[in-house]
Amino acid sequence: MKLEILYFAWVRERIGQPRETIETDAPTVAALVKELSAREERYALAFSDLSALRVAVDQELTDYDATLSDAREIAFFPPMTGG
Amino acid sequence: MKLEILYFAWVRERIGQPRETIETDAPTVAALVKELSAREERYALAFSDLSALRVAVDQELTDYDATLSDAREIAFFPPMTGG
Amino acid sequence: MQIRVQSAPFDYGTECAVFCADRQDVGAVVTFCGIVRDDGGDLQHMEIEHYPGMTERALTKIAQQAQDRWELLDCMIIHRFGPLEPGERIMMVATASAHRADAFAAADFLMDYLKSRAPFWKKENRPEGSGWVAAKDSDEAALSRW
Amino acid sequence: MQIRVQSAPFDYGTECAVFCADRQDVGAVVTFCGIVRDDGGDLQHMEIEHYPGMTERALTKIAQQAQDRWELLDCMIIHRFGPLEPGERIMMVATASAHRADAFAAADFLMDYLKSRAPFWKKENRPEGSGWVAAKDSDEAALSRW
Repeated sequence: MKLEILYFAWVRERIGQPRETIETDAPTVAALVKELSAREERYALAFSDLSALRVAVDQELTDYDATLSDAREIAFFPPMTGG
Repeated sequence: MKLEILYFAWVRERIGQPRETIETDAPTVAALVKELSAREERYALAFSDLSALRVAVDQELTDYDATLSDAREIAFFPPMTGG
Repeated sequence: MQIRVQSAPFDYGTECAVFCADRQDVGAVVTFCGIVRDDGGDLQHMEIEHYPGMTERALTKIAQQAQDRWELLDCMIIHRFGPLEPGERIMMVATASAHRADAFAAADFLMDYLKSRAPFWKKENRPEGSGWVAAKDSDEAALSRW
Repeated sequence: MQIRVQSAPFDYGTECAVFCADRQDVGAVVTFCGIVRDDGGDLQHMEIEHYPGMTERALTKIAQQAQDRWELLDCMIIHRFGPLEPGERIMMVATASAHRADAFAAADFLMDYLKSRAPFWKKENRPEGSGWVAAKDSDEAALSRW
């Protein structure tokens, strides 16, 4: 399936781009992270400490166990600092 | 001693005046209340339920046991409703 | 610290703007505005009586307690007395701090204390007559939070 | 209910004034304003990044939760993104209720949730370099109050 992947804040800076479209069969967020990390060093570095990251699937906060069936947009970012 | 007595809100309305100067030897607020209540029906009525009243001596909230030595201004009023 | 007790109206928006103007040490401002609410739909006007002299002392003391207790960079209380129409602003408080928790707690504290410890009394005038607003047990109980 | 996510400045005083204008059912208005604070005295500017689309969804959800939980007559959130100078207003929330306890609790709740659950990230630029502001454990912990 085709997924839109978005990166924000220092995750975006480490990955080196704000978004990309990928083709994947990863069933969960965790599987997607593993797949991306295996690709290139910059991904492995960005995803090296998952506890320091947050993930949203289709603009809703979720966790690494979340399934990707029907997902269109996955975003990775650090803990939020609004307000 | 000479004391300035002030009344506010419905206490003022029941007593029928906002303030008066009296000559008294009452040692405490409680004794002053007793002295005033013995004077006239309107005082007795205003002071009939002391739990519904608050008292300030020289502009500081206090209670009926408070001593009146050195006091200049005593005020009686209902519980406050600021804000 | 600013304490104002006045019969004249005040402009809530302008006071909010001025309160947090030109400061780079303030991270958080909280304001509260109390408005004459027309519960029953038949409130003609409200009359606020106060105890001149004691009012200013009581408000100053409450504001000082807030400043002793939380890290405030500034705080303000404005309270009106005299006749007020429904919808008019009765009073406001504002607190400024580096951090939001202090600004919120201090504003909440100021409101709880000035509700029950500042010498103001409200009288409501309605077509069927006028009456003094009774103090609520819940307002007195709120003080035990602090 | 009003949610605004914008790069343009907003006028805190004007927003406060407009928020509580012409209402006779509101007794209590609470506002919070977050300001770019210059801790070290050397902050050049702050840059706020956000997640367009998700930001509006998250803020709307948070405001709806506040409205479900407290008796609010109105609530508003304005949050800026992009570059901001020290002293500039970052964001504000406002709540209106018949009673002060609801207005205070809802504003405090909105702030706690949008601190940690709305997709904004702050980067500070100083002479020695720039860095992302780290989320505080205390902000995450604050959510357990609700």
